[in-house]
Amino acid sequence: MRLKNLSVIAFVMVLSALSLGNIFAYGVPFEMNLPDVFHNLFIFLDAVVLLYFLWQGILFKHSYVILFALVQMLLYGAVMLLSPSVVSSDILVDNISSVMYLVINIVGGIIIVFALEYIESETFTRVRKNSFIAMLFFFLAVMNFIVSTNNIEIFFLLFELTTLCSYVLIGYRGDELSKKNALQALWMNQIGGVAILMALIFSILQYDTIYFDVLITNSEPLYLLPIVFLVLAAFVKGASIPFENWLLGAMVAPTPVSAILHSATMVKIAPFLMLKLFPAMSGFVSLTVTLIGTFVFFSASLLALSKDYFKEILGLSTIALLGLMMALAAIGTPEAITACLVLIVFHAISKALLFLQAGILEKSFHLKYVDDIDGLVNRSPLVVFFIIIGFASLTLPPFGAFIAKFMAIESIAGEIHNNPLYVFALIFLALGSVFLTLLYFKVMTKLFAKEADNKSQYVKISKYYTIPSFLLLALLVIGVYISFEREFLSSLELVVPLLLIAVVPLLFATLLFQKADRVKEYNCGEKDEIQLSMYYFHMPRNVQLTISVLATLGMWILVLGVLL
Amino acid sequence: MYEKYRKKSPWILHYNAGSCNGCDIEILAALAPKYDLERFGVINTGNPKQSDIFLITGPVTLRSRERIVELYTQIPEPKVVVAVGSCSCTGGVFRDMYNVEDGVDRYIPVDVYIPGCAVSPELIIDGVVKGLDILEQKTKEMEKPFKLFQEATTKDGITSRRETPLRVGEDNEKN
Amino acid sequence: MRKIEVTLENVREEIQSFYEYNKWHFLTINGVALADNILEVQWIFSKYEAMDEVIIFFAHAKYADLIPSVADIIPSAIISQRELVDMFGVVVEGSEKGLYLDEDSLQAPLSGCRI
Amino acid sequence: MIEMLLILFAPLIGGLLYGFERIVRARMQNRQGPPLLQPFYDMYKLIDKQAFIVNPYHSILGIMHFVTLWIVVAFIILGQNLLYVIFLHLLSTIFIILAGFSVKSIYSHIGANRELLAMLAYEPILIMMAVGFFMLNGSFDISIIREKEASLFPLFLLFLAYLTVIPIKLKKSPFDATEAHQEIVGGVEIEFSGVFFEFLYMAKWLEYIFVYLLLFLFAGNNILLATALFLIVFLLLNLIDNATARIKMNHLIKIVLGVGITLGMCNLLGLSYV
Amino acid sequence: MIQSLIKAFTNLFKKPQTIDYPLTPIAKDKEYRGLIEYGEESCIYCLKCEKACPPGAILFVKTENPSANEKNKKALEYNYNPYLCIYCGECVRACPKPEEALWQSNKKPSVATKEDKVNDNWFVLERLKKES
Amino acid sequence: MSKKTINIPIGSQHIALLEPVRFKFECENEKIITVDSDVGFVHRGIERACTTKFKFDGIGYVVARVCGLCAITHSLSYTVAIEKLLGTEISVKAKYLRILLLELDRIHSHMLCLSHTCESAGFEAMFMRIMGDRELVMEIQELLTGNRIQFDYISIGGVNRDLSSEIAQKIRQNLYEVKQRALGYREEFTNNWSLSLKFKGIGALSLDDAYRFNAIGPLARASGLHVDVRNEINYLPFSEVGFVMQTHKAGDINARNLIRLDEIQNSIKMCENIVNGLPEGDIFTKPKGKPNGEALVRFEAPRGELMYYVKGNATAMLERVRIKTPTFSSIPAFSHIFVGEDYADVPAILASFDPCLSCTAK
Ligand code: SF4
Ligand code: SF4
Ligand code: SF4
Ligand code: SF4
Ligand code: SF4
Ligand code: SF4
Ligand code: SF4
Ligand code: SF4
Repeated sequence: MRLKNLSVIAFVMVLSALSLGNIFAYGVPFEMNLPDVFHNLFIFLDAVVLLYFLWQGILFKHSYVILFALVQMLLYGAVMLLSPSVVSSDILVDNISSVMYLVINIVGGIIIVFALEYIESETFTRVRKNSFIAMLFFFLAVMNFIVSTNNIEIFFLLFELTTLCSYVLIGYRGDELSKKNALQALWMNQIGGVAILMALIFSILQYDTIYFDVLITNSEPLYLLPIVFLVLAAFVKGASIPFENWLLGAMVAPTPVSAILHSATMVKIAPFLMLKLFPAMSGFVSLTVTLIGTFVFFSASLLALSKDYFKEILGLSTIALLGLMMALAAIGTPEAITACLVLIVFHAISKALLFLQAGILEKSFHLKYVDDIDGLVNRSPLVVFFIIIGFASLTLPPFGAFIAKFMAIESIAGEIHNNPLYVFALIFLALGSVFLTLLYFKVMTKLFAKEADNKSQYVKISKYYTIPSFLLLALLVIGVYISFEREFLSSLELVVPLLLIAVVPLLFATLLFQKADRVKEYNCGEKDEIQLSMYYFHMPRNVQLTISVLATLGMWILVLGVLL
Repeated sequence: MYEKYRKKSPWILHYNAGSCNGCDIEILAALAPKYDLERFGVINTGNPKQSDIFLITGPVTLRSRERIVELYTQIPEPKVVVAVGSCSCTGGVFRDMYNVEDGVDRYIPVDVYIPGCAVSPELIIDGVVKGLDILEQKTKEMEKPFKLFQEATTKDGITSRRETPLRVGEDNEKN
Repeated sequence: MRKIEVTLENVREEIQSFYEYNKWHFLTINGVALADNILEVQWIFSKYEAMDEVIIFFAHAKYADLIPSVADIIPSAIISQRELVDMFGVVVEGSEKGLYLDEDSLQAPLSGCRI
Repeated sequence: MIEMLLILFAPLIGGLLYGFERIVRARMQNRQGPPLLQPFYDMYKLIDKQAFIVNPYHSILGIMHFVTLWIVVAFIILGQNLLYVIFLHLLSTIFIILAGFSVKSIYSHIGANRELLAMLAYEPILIMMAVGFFMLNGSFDISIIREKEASLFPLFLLFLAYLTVIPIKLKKSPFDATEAHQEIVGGVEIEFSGVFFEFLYMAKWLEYIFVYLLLFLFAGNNILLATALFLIVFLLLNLIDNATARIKMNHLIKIVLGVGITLGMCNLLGLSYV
Repeated sequence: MIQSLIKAFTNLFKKPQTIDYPLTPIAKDKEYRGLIEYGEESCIYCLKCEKACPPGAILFVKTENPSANEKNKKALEYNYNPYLCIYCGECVRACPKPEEALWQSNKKPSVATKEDKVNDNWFVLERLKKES
Repeated sequence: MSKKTINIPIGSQHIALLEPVRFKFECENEKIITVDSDVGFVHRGIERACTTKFKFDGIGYVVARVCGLCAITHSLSYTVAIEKLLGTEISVKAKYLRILLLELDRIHSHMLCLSHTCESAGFEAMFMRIMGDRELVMEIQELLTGNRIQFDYISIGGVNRDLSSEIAQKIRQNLYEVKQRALGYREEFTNNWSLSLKFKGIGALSLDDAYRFNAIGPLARASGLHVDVRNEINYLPFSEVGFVMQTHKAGDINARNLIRLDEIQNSIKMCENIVNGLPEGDIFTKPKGKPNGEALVRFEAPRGELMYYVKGNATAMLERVRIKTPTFSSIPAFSHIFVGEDYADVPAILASFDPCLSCTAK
């Protein structure tokens, strides 16, 4: 093992340990202020980043990028001119941040370990390979910072930095398509930046502050513009429909990038922001966000049904679940918040696991499309096992995602009394979760479809690939154990069925299988080969359009509603 | 101990091995209200794996022989094969034609032969009832189909596909 | 029943000029084994809504002759041609064997060299 | 104790119900029909048949389907959380779908596919139904729902929506496209035989119990109403089964989802205003 | 659909159309074309029936101990295979002495089992016939 | 991207088929793109046997076994062809009796097809209902001919049995009953919501395609093509007994069902006319001589035009018997109709063609 690898692994371990330590050590919120030097530094950095964006826009002649960079500069200038008077601490670590640390460092760390081997098999120069790993670490740092900050200005900077990271990483391969998608990600994410700046301006104008906690505690139900703009920023980062394209485009990047940026961690900024903001939401905002969130959940799952590129399916299902997380956060009952957190954690683990498998499929089997993966059982039972666990953990009990969905229904059901419009959220949720199940099983069954005769093609998979997967698996198990401890479901409800479902069939199997004879499948008495292929669902373009229009409409309603 | 239930729940599979449809529609008629085979617990499953009684009509054309054997082996033991109609018993009017093989029992062991052209639904019921008794006595031993293709043209020393067709009464006829 | 003699060479033109798809109904192609290894091939048509108007085009062929296909004029003739191939062992343009007969069946059962 | 016995005998009761239904169906079709105990004869016979397996996963998944379904029924009888019961039921369906996909048989695959699509149609309705009960009784617990007043009238539209689900689950016309004997020879069950088919066969009986137990929830603590509901629905179901053809999957989804969601939504909206 | 619903409902209370067949036997019409029966005494051994029979379900085969009928000069024995017969009645129409030597009864044939060797035994007869 | 189509086979053994035939549908999801069929499972070699194994006067019984469903049409066509060659003139009464049985056969065959179509559409109750009512027709057929399916009623020179007055009475009774029931089916086929989803607009054949693919029988008449051999022949007096051609426009399954229902009504009327106005006379004229020359005879079987070509050479053995059967000519049209339909509709579409492969492959 090379020194670099060792040090990377050690570093990841340290990070993980720290984040774990954080959860146990500091129970209470931790606050801190940064010296003024830093603030000046941040302003400088902001300027540099925005200029860089502008430069890139000019370089690649991309009008949106230029436009948004300019708009941001203008707005940022405006922010600089205003000087708020109410101050608070710059750094604030609360429980939610602690959970986010865990996700970012442990899951992100594992993905970096995976990336070590992945990037080795690419054809880049050594420097570029190393800088790739470095970029990932840089990104972890930004993420850690972003969940700790309480200052919206700093938040803006970090937000822009994540945009920068994704821009660089998506364009990492340097080909035509990567460049195009990177620019797309860039301009879309800049909309988020614009939204944050707007939020800043309104916040300063109305509440005279740039701090989250002050803003939230002081906000009046009648003047929620800053909150709404922050929410919009969250939607952009969460790649909610209609902003989903940048995340889907991001799939051209090396798989660890997809995993770390676009599924497991970065997009989690969106629900995180929501979690921060929910106390300030009025009934209207919370309802609208919930509706938009569940709508996104529903429609992204629907759209995913028509896809056959494995990573794209994963991406869309991420978008869907992010929608759900944001909706849950917006509801804001304790139950919903728990559900949201559980979902964040489990989703990160499961998606990371799945993305790692996507990477393995790509590297070891040269597969990208789900249509081609049939009979994988014979070639690598381990990968299939991981994929199945990954999907199962997103749908089935006893895994957290299931529990979260379960609790989501409960909390939305509880809200209907307050506002009947939550019925729609419920319907979206119900339909969406069925679509998602459909989606997962559509892919999963493909794995099962056995090609009986190519046993010989068994493929050995590198340890670097399997160990991270095993680690994630372990995390899943720990998660299940914790949710068990917390008694989300009674033990009768969980243990008995699990035991019975697992044991009884095996018992029968062992008793009966010795006596059983093997037969071929029924084929109308014929003997020829059967050609199987997957059912696929074609979404007409106008459905996609309608969905985008509806989602955009929802956001406009959000803004306009608050304005009125 | 379960044997006695076999005869109460015969599920059938029907295959037409080249018949003229006459017997097949009579099987349908036997399922219809007037004769209602379901009284005996018969279900027409259409799936060999869930069947007990194999109803075959037709004299077995060359193209259907493999299918018969294939379906036969897919029926789990104990099973009963019923040849429905004269042409599946012995070839009937098609006996000796070049593309048929004189009855189902050239290929698989037949337990019950139902004569008639076309068999009447009553006879089908008779045959199925007879088959049920046989089913009860059967063991779960595998019964092998006799032959697959043309490999052997003789069974029990008897040639089935004769080189020259037997023409009854042709010899002294000159009109 | 009217019989019109044609030759294998001109049968396609004859039928092409004669056949109007919404006036004439194509029945089938028939083969009759004549003596001396000659095969009479018949293309049979009847007229819609007319009393008993049947027209048979027929041509005499040797078994080795290539029989032209009329499938492009009459799409439903394909299956009759395949039958002809099976039953008489002749060659019809673009028609393969095996509609009814398997490899180990009696081949060309209706051909002239029978019994 | 009674509960335990009920759980234990649930499949048997389902079997009797199934046997009875076969007689009713036969009589509706003007014929005599099989004896009442026919399902049990079938069961004994199936035990005795030679066991065939296509591949081990397939058979195990079939058994898992049965076991899960039994647990579902047990949970309903024990009065557990309704939402959880619905999810577990989903799980049991998923097992059978996986089984369907695990063999290399086209009919099995189509059947499993259709099963997935059907799930899409009825699952939202079940969830909405559970939410309806929740809004009315303040809890998802079946034991609580059963102690409360009958909720048939406040939840009448949901009850109607649920009526569209029943034929799908019990594989009855017009919504039996998942089984569709004439098209796909039984769909997912096609490759099961002997003892293994027996599990599927008994799972069918449990499906009856499941459906009717959920139906009883509408009657709350009113046993008379429960009986009446059962009789009416049973009769209605069979009448409709005998008066309709099987409709296609896309129609099924459109009709069930469209009707079900509209009804359910109206019902929930109505409830929230009360 | 309404009509079907009503029909299904009223059928519930009607006596089913089903005939409980093995228990209540169905009387066959006297014109029913059932088994071919043979009166050995009246037969004149013209073998017309054998020739007329399309599937060859009647075979007159030489036997060691022929019947006492003096018309039976070639010592033939009448053999009839109801499992081959197609019940067309052509033999009876061909017979010069219908209703005495050969007639079509309205009895339905009986089902056979493996032990009866309906096919194999007939092959033996056919071979004998061909050899003679 | 990989291939997205699936191959769905139907047959040779399949529950929706009574006969061995094999279709392979290449489908996208469940939508059919191409069809491949194998129809040769039932080939027995009857045409050859008719010229080598049987003498001309017994062939009527053999060709009846080409198919059990329109056995009567087969023996009739053959017999008429031989009668043409022999120059036998049969009595008027025999002609009427022949039509009677022909039309009875059409009624029962159409009822079978309707019931089978319903069964294939998953409407078991309707299947049972029609099959139950069909027994009324089967009963009179058995009374008239002595057998339910293979009638063996027609012989060269006439028919084998006379129609007694009791049987005539029974026929009147039962047919009246069937007529009423058939009206009920019509109501069901037009008004049942689930059946209209299954049948209306499904499996349609346009008039132009009907012409192009030479469709025949109910299949063609449902598309509006005026083709019915009963209208084009004069060996039997169809128009005298009240034959009226039935046509429809839509060309879909529903139209085919309605055509069959209309034809049932028309056939019942014909049968009633025959039974009521049966002339006196012999039923059998003894034919003389041996067939010599060529004859081509067409008849309208329940499924469409049946053609016999018979060539004799003045001996007891014929030179050629050519059987062109309805389903055989329809196969190109069938394959054309399937394309673009849902696999879920295949059994019903197939049953609505009322295919009969036992005569297709002979
Ligand atoms: S026995 Fe007769 S009626 Fe039955 S299938 Fe054979 S030929 Fe047809
Ligand atoms: S009865 Fe007539 S046909 Fe028969 S043997 Fe005597 S003479 Fe010949
Ligand atoms: S009834 Fe027909 S088949 Fe039977 S023995 Fe007589 S001629 Fe032969
Ligand atoms: S035709 Fe009559 S008399 Fe002549 S052999 Fe036969 S049974 Fe005897
Ligand atoms: S009842 Fe209908 S679907 Fe079933 S096997 Fe018979 S013909 Fe086929
Ligand atoms: S009766 Fe018919 S089958 Fe018999 S010998 Fe004469 S022609 Fe041949
Ligand atoms: S068309 Fe069908 S029913 Fe008529 S003879 Fe041919 S196979 Fe038989
Ligand atoms: S006519 Fe053909 S398709 Fe119709 S029921 Fe008979 S065998 Fe089946």
